[in-house]
Amino acid sequence: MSILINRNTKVLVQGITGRDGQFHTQRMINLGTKILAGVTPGKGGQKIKFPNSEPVPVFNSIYEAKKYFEFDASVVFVPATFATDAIYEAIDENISLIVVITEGIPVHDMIKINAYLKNKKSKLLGPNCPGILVPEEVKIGIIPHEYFKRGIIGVVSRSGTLTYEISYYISQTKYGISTIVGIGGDPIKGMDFVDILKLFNKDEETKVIVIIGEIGGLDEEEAAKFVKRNIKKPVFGFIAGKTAPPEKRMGHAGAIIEQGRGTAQSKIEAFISAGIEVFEEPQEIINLLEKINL
Amino acid sequence: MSILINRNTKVLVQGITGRDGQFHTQRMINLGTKILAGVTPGKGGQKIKFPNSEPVPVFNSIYEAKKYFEFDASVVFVPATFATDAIYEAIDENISLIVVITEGIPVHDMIKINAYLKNKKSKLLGPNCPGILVPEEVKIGIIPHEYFKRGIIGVVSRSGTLTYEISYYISQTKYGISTIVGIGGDPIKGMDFVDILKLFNKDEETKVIVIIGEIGGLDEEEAAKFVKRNIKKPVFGFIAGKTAPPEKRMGHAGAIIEQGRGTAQSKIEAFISAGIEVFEEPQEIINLLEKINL
Amino acid sequence: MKLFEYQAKEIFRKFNILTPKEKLANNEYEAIIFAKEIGFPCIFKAQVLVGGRGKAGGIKRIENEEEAKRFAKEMFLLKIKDIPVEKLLISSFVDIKKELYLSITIDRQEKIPIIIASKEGGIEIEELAKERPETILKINIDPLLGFKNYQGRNLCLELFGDLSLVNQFNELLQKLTTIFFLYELQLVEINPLALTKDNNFCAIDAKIIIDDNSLFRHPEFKNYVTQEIKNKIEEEAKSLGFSYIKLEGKVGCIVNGAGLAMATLDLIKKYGENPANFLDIGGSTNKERIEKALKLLIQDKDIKVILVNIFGGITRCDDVAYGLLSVIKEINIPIVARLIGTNQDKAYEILKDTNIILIDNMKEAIKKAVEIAVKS
Amino acid sequence: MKLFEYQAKEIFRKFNILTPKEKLANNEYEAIIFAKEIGFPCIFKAQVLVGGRGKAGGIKRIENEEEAKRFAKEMFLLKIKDIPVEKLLISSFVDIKKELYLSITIDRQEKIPIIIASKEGGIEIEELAKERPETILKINIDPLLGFKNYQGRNLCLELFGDLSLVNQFNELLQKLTTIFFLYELQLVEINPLALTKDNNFCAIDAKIIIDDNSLFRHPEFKNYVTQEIKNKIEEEAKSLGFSYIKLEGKVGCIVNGAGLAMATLDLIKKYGENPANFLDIGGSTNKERIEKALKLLIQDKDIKVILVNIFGGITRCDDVAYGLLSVIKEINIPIVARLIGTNQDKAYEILKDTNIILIDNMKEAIKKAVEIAVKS
Repeated sequence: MSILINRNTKVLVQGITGRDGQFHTQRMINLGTKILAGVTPGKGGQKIKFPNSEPVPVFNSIYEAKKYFEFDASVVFVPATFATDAIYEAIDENISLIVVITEGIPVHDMIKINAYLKNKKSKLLGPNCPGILVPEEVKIGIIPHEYFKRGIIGVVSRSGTLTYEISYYISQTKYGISTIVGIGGDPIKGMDFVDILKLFNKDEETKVIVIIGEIGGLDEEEAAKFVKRNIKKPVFGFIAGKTAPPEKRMGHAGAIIEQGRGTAQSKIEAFISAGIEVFEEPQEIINLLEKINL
Repeated sequence: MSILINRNTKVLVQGITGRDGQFHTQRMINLGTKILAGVTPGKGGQKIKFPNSEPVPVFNSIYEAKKYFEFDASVVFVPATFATDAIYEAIDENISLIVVITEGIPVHDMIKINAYLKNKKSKLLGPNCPGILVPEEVKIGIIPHEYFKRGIIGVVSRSGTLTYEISYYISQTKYGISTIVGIGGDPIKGMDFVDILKLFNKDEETKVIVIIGEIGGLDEEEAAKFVKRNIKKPVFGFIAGKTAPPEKRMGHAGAIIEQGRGTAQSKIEAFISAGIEVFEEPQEIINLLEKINL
Repeated sequence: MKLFEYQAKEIFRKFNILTPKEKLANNEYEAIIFAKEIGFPCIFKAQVLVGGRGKAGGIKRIENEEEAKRFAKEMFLLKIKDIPVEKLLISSFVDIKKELYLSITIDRQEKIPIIIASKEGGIEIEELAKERPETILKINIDPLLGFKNYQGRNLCLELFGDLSLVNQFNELLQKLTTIFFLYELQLVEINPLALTKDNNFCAIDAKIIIDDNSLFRHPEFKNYVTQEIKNKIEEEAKSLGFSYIKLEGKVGCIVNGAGLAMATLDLIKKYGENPANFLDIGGSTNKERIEKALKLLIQDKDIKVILVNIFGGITRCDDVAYGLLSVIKEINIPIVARLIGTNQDKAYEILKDTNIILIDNMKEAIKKAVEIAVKS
Repeated sequence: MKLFEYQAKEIFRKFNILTPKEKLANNEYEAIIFAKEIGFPCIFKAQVLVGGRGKAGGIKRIENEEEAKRFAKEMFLLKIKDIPVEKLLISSFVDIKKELYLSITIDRQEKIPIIIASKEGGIEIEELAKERPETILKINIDPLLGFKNYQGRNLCLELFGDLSLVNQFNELLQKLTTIFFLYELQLVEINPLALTKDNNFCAIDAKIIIDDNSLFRHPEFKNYVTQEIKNKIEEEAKSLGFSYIKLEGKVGCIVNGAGLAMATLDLIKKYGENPANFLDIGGSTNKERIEKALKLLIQDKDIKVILVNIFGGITRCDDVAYGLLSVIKEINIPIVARLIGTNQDKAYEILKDTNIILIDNMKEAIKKAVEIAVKS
């Protein structure tokens, strides 16, 4: 079993007619994701043709789309200026899982969305995240699925390409990957490391967990606490940003050492004290995995 | 067993130094209510002496009071201009039951408070309500306890003196009263009829339920639906305001027939169709109760 | 507190919601001058705070100066549901493509604000709700988050079938929601909301009701005129802090508590008379308030008997008795008093030598009062 | 975006938060005139966007005209952490009874705004957090409901022991919260917040950081000057939409993705050199952007080698290769390129006859780049 999604997950694409939305919809379909419909306000009524697939209908609103389909998840490719509204629409329409790819959503919007989510059924992944990939089965988002092999390692990460890099090495081992989850690079996001760790912990397919963290915030420290208390499976950890200067945003809005907090050092120490084996180079994960016996 | 409170309930009085707060604190103590402390910002540090009781300490904030005591409930006598803030303070300090006597709280405050309560542990009774009385045991609020006998009838009502009137007749029967709950006369309030009916339905002491409604809103109609579906105990109902002209507030902010909705007729019909026996005069309840065999 | 149309529209204009060009006339001469300024055709609208103004002749389309003169005179002499017309709003004629209904109010059951909209404007919403309920659309507004644009899109799709008007429609909804929350309204209503020939939304009419309980936060409304208080007794009752409503019968009532007061009125009716008023003197009352309540009631010349119904809890019966005692000589109509509860015995002692008819039982007291009224 | 002290204080004054009397001087002559206007003693405060301004001589108390002349000259010649002082804020002297710390920021872990306050003002909060963490008070602000007065009371009790200052303190907190939400801030800080001799709160210093992502909703800040962009390359990178940070080493880097870029820098350091920059060219990049990234980097004369590290997912390696190819002649420093993923083979084919050093493996590529830089 994968976590969060599987081949039966019925997916809606918000912002399907945009360049990125359309491109990645095609790629999701290629892997086998069930894309039932898309929404772009003002462009409803058309159908988008994708090779090797039924045409995907576009609606003006989720409300309209729901007259024809049920959805388990939506993926948001809407530009930052409109993404917050799209997220509220998905929450209010009771979409269970909302994956937000969009980068640049204001922080105040995210704190309000998180407060609003407290008595709602929806789970939010992202924003500014690459989404979820279950190798060789299904994906929601933009993770380049061609490079990853299915298996037993769960990967959770705050970044995109670094995750691909490390997952690429994992895929070269005999183990392969159960699910990759990118929680996103923003300071305020929906699901955190701990939320995903809980799922990996319960998932029977996942035997080993790899956490890919980076500077900024205390999410890795919280993850470490959770691992220490709750997780019996082997956990490996990587932290990016050891050389990052303070008070500078390292590409990700959330990757910043503020007021002396959120350093790589602090996170590495937290990992080590939680029994998480830390590796310093992406490639090292191969050796670490080869040493364990499952 | 009573509902909501009992003799062990530990009570905080918000606005204890005011005229009403002090007067009713004395009366609550007289019946046996455990009043542990009071709060009036700016008047902290003093102790108020009440005959036949330990002096009650006054604090500047619930936060301070909680350093010395634990509370199960608070009762709010704070004037309308400051009551909203007092309610938020009680919610944020995790007081389980908040009974608001104050009349005149703005409607917009109440809709925000209700939204805020959705992911909080507190239950709100009122505002503009007389509170809860468990005859011969305990009360929170202002119900004149001297006139009521303990027994097996649960009474829930939107008004004050009308409730006393009817409960006074009930107390003249052999049955007596398990708990009286006044949910308050405002259009937007905390707990509704249905919330209280659920508690009476589960309460073993309560064998019969009396609902005292009035014009305005659809709370009686909702109550009727709930009774029809869920309640096996005998239920009697009274509706005040049959002669009320439309679009006039009959004393209570919530007692108003608006746009043709909330008439006594509609409520009486709802009661009858739910199998609730409706009585037209307070005194009639005596005969009705004498007819039933328990 | 209900605002007049012209007051509500002043608020609309402050928030750049389009309204017709308008001027407020205080007399017929102003009306004629303003009509010429605004140009013909224009609309004369009587400023009264009751419904059914149109049917009562309170709205007239004015084609020329002659008509302006005639109707300016006529309309200032008009009474609508007993209320004299004291102000006329002179409003420019708007070329309308479509009339809609739009309002924001509070859903009591859900405890949240809702937007109500309909393709069918110009009809009273109560009527529409009865006749074509399927045309009424409702949208929940989160009380903490406010209106969201996607909700406006959904509404727009339902009302117009497409999104071509969505920007101006959402802008209007944003403004209305802002007004609703800022002034803590019970209702803001635009009926009809016009879609003009050039695709703008224009508020042809406007209704705003402010929650009285929130007025302490809105001193800007302190000096707003209102017509809600119809007569001197109601005005005086309000200034005394009593909850008083004038009714049409002969039995004057003084009761403590709104629920008990309503039940008392219901029983008066049941036993064959009509109550003259609703009067709740409140919870913790004293001698002086009873005196004032009595003095208030005797101003109503329709009253043939006064019924005092008190369940003494916080209210003490002896206080009430002293109040009755002190004004008894000024009152030359019969008083039936039923006092029960706190210090009941003292009260009966105080009143035993007066001509006040003392009856313990609520039902019997009411029957007695009705009997006196019927005979009178 | 960080605002200058004088800009932040303009916002404060707009919301009637008390500040010292102040004037902004653009040169030494203005400084002298304004000092005389404001009167002595006054304070000269260098307007720079870096911390530790006081220790670097950027804040001076001026006792008389003579001192004003001397320090006006001196301070405009000052550089604070390499940043020249271009503006001086001339600030009236405030008679202070007590110095406090007050700020509102966002708690990343709790995902809510928090008020941070301390009796100990004037010290940097990081230092205070280390030295006397027990003096730091925190209060959660509900993101949808905002600040509540009782929270201010609680804070007041902790800070002052009683509620004698609660009204002015709550008013200040209300205003700060309004500013925080209205301008969508990451931080608003008053340090020190002075309690004056006449019991008013006065913002002696002011710091405001606006969330860059929200700037599209705040055109009012569009033309605000900022000093955050230190040099031409950073400015150009920003205009190209690259995430670029100048560092102190010799190995120039072009990477797709922030995490991979950080990991690349970490490995350069691990293998014995320092990276010259952080440069994330983003996800779906094309030939032109690679060209621009290369042209940008070669402006940095410290760079001795360029390392290109691409994990091709959405980014296509052949696009990158074409980008490299088109500017290769303009670059006279060695390039080490590691291209893996989408269209990797095509990329290698494109670049095979160039002098770009192609290495498949990330670790080996980094080692090679470091080796070149060390030798240079």
